[in-house]
Amino acid sequence: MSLDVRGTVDLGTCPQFKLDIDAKLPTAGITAVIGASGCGKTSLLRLLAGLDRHEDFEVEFDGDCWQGAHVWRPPHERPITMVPQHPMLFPHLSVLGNLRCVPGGGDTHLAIERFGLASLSRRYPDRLSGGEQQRVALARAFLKPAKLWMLDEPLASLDPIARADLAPLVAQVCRAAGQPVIYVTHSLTEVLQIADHLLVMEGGHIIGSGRPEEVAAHLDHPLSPLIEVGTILDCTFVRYHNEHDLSELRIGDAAIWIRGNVEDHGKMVRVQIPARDVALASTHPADTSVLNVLPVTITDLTTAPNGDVTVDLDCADQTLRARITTLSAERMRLGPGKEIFAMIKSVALEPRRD
Amino acid sequence: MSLDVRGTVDLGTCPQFKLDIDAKLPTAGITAVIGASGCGKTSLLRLLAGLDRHEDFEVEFDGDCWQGAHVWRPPHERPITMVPQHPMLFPHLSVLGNLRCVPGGGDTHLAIERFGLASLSRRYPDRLSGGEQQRVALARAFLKPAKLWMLDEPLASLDPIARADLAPLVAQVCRAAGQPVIYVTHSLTEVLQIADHLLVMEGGHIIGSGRPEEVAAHLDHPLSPLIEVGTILDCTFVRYHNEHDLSELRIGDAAIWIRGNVEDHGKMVRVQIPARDVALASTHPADTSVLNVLPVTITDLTTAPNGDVTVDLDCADQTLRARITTLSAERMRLGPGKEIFAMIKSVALEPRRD
Amino acid sequence: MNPDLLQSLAVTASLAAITTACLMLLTPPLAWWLARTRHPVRPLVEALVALPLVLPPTVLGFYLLLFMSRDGILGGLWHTATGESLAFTFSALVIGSVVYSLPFVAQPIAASFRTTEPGLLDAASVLGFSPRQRFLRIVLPVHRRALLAGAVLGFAHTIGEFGIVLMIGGNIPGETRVLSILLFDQVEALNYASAHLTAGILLLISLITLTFTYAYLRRES
Amino acid sequence: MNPDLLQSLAVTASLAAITTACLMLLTPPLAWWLARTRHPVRPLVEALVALPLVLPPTVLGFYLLLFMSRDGILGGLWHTATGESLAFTFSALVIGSVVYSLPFVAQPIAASFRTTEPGLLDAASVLGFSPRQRFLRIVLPVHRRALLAGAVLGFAHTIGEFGIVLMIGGNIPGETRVLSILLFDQVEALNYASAHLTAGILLLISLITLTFTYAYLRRES
Amino acid sequence: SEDGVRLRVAVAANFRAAFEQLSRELPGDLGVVATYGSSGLLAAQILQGAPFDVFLSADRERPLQLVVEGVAPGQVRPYAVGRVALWTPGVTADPAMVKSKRYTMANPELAPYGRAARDCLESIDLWRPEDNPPVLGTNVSQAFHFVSSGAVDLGFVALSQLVTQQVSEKEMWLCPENIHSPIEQFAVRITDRDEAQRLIAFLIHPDTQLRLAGFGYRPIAP
Ligand SMILES: Nc1ncnc2c1ncn2[C@@H]1O[C@H](COP(=O)(O)OP(=O)(O)OP(=O)(O)O)[C@@H](O)[C@H]1O
Ligand SMILES: Nc1ncnc2c1ncn2[C@@H]1O[C@H](COP(=O)(O)OP(=O)(O)OP(=O)(O)O)[C@@H](O)[C@H]1O
Ligand SMILES: [Mg+2]
Ligand SMILES: [Mg+2]
Repeated sequence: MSLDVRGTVDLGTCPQFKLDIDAKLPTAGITAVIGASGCGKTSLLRLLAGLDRHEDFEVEFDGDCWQGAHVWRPPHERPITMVPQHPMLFPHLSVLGNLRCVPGGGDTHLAIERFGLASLSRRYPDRLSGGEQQRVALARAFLKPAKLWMLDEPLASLDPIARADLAPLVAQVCRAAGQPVIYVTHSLTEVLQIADHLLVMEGGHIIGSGRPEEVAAHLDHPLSPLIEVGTILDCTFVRYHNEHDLSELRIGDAAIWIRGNVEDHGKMVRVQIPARDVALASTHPADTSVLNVLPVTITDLTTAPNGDVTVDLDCADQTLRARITTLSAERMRLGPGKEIFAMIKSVALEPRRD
Repeated sequence: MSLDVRGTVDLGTCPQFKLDIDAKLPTAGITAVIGASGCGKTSLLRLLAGLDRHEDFEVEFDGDCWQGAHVWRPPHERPITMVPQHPMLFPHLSVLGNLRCVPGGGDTHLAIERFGLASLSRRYPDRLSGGEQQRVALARAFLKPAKLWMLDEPLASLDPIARADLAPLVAQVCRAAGQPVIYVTHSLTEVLQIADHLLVMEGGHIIGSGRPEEVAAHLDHPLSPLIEVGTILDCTFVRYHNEHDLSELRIGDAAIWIRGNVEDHGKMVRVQIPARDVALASTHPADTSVLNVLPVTITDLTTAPNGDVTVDLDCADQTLRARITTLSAERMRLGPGKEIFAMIKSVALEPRRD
Repeated sequence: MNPDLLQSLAVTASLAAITTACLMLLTPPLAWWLARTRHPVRPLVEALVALPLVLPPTVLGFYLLLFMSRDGILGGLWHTATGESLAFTFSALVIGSVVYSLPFVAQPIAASFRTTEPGLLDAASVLGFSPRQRFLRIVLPVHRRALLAGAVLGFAHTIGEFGIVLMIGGNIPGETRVLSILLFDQVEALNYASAHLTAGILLLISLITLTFTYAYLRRES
Repeated sequence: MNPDLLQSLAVTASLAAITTACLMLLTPPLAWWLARTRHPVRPLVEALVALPLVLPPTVLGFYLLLFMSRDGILGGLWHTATGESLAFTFSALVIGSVVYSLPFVAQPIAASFRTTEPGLLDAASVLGFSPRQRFLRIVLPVHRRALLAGAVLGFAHTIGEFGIVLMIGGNIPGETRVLSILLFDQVEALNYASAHLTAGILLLISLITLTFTYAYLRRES
Repeated sequence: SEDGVRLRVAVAANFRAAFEQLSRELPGDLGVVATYGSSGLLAAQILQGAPFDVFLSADRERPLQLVVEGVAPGQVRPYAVGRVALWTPGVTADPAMVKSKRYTMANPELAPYGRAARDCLESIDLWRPEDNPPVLGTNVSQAFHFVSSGAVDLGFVALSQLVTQQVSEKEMWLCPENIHSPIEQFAVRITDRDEAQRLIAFLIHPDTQLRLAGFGYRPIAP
């Protein structure tokens, strides 16, 4: 499968804005698209959906040309589905009506159950809260059989509580899609837990593309410091300790404890560790509340623009990253090759849900 | 000075919503108002401003009745100013025009300089980015002489980068107001750095009011876990170490290092410490990257709903709070009265800007 | 009530009903085109549609008369097709009324169509609605209130129309003599008592329909 | 061009200009009230304003004539005040035209006013604008395009008005004989050549104003 | 339908009252449906094919033009002579009032009653449109409204209108026929129907003509 997008288009707006893209987009798993407001994220999705007609742009999906020099396939004939920023429910139809109206849509009963809409099904959109509306929009988009999923900041219009409430459902929908998902968002925490791939856009260009942690580490962009991704470690699940509500994992010879039960994540658990939550110690610190102490070897030291030092560490052949002050780095006399210990509070750890 | 608000009003919406308040609002410093969407925050501000006419509500400011049984002072006669969620610039006026149109407004040149609008002054609102527009709205509101300032989520409509850009300016405006400020927001990090007082609303009621850390600690509300306020320590400023970009502070006999120069904060610096960033050690940990190690005495241990343990610590007669796992608590055999050490990474520390 | 009045009332009512029905078939697609197109010819079409608003009805009636007479294009075609002449028939009145009331129906509908949230149509597109399905299943039901308002206005306006009917309908009792013409006749015949009655009926119908429509429209919004 | 035509053109132009000026003073406050009030009487007022849309102009003209004649309320007052009679003067025409064109001006303006972002007015309030300042300094300039559209429509409509003028203006050359009346005279006299010329001028004026207005309005928005 | 056999007659508005009365006295097999209106408009409509059988005009030119245009097969025939009168409601009539008072008349360019009124004023040297222009009605019915509604004080109207409204003789001044062109009203057949012929014959029959005085017309010269 492949998704090729190629072309330049002047959106004719003022100040002038040009979308200029030549990329093969990932066609497996979940691709997060981030970038400052107005960088062209929505424009890119609209292009893929065929909502804006720019024929000098070429889009080819799975060997199928959706648009090109003399080809134009209108949006309703593309095998896509999309969840927009605002729910855009049809105001004249009830929740049930909104679900049923999808041409060739799947089983509405299933969707109602899955998205917890049973009690809302007779209500009209103007009687739903923002979060409920977005939930219906997700269910509706889910009903359409599609080969490419797109989400354009589906949680952006919600308040923090509603957002926290809905985020797991969105993540679950994305994973369950079983099709490539392109997920545009401003909220990094929202997407980094589930993204396999990160696209960073700026001024109509794609300026970064790859695994989230790599992109974040190597991109000089105002968003980079906000991408608190740190690193992701692949760990083996050992067992869940019910009495402390902690899961015990293992990386190399060291134990890693994380909060909650991650048994259902499978044998391998990916743990996301923000760089600022990693402290370093020259000797094994005894008798502290820090549960996770990993023996590591320094591979690299770099100074970040804000004066902090980023320390790249080798941990059982995986990379872990720490952010510390220059004073600490000096005092500890850190240098490449030195063998030290990384301390990570377990309350700071998040399993990646994928 | 006093600000008394008293009354019940049915907004006549469906589902029914009642604002029911009987409170003396703080009239000094900055009061943050938080609460879920639809809890009545905007309604409260509109009431104070006189934008919605509900005469059975009483509002008395500084001994002056703004509205009551037979009194009604229209909004343009109240000594208030307000920054709304959306900039609401007058579209037919340039930036300069928007500033100049304020009846009895202050010096526009000063405002232009202060809010960095010089290069925008001839532009029209539809040619400004969201952040620029909000900047003009702040400048405009600032021009009006007022005894009560109100901000209704002034940053909510901006994307994260623009928000990060503007937040310091908003904070600075609030501090410079020299008048009581009521600041409604969803974003806790935005306001907790500057608020002296926190009001929590739910379903039209004020359910919590007081110093932010106290409210957060004692309120059982979906927002409480989001209020990552931890604790605030009052420290004495010692000096700024230019070579490491660190400020050295002192609390009791211990040193505290925080990033950046906080010299201009005055002799006393308030440092905000999220509970999850505090780790504990039974013995003084040597040779780690953790710069801040404070000798403390345990005063209390409580188990949070999510299974973590919150440890209240006495630190030179101030309270510090740590969040650790039950496993750590058991291993370290923590109990009230035990003397231990608190470790805080300096990159995690934020000076409170007030 | 005298038989003249009853007869005119019947003619008026059926004219208004048929005209409104024709308008409601014609205008929604036209209004949708007007609301959406960026074709440079749109302002001209818009002006043409609005022309009956500003043209004296007698001018319009005069040209429609020329157009529908046996030597006129439409009248000729009609004659070839049906073997009958078009002018001065009820059908001619319907055509004239449709032209005359067009802006009253098309303008509010187009104005409402213009407010269509584009995101709603985009959402429908990506859900697989064809343009035709979007129009029939989203646009029309969403703007049902504007459609109703247009229909009521068109109906009321057809009831009140005079100049055109006078020109192209003649004044044939039971066929083309509508209420407004009857009123004109009564005034001409100095029959003021009857004239006041007829005018009163017209006024009442108009005022009641308008008041209820406006009250309904505002209550809903 | 013959002098009759020129004279009528002049009368028409000044009638349309003065009527439009009066309307532009009257309607914005009325439209603002209509757009904002929740008074239960509003639908009725709205219907009254809209009445000229649906009432036959001759009915309206007839009652206006009774109203403005020396025995009528307004005519009597006018006579007392000025010592002259009102009916069949240019002033009477202006009053009639204002009444008749009112909905054409008030409706688009009210529709535009209704779209006023309430937050804009609230922002003005808390900045210290009194209600009057808000109307004059925010509402009017923000809706200047709707005001223009209303003015153009009112102007064009006054140029085309016929039934009312016929009733209350008489047909006095140089004073109350406007183009539409001249045209009617020409049709009556079976003088089709002149009629076509007059109708052509009317058509051209209307079409050009409307086309340009619509083109301008859309270009700006 | 029944209307298919009934005769359709276009009647000048000023002749309405007379025709309504007379049509009731028609022979039983001669049913008519009348449409009243201004002669000019009726003529214009007939030119465009309006389905009338007979046209009773208020003048001579329009029926003639229908004949010239080939629309009317028949010849034009006078059926009544109108009388023009100055009506001064509430006061005793005096033609000198037109010097100072606002007055009305039908448009002399269009309507025979207007032409007659102007001729009359010219003959008695009171025609001063520059000093006191009359309010012109498109036809004589309009002129009558202007007066009857009180909008103007006086006006030249048709005697037939005054008779129908039973206006007292004091309030009217009848223009002498010798000082104005005659207001001869002409009829013309539009279709070849036999009944059309019979209607016109009925109208110009001396017995009918004798009754015209009662409606404010003078019989046609035999
Ligand atoms: N319909 C439009 N009208 C005017 N300008 C547009 C339109 N669509 C896009 N633009 C312009 O194109 C650029 C890209 O817009 P786009 O909506 O794709 O950005 P985005 O990355 O989705 O931003 P956001 O995060 O705010 O949604 C912007 O500069 C915008 O001004
Ligand atoms: N103009 C209005 N029309 C309808 N409902 C309203 C209106 N104003 C307020 N409400 C209702 O009153 C309640 C409180 O609204 P309010 O805007 O004060 O909440 P809020 O706390 O400011 O929420 P948010 O964080 O979303 O801005 C809501 O339930 C809302 O539905
Ligand atoms: Mg976007
Ligand atoms: Mg709010």
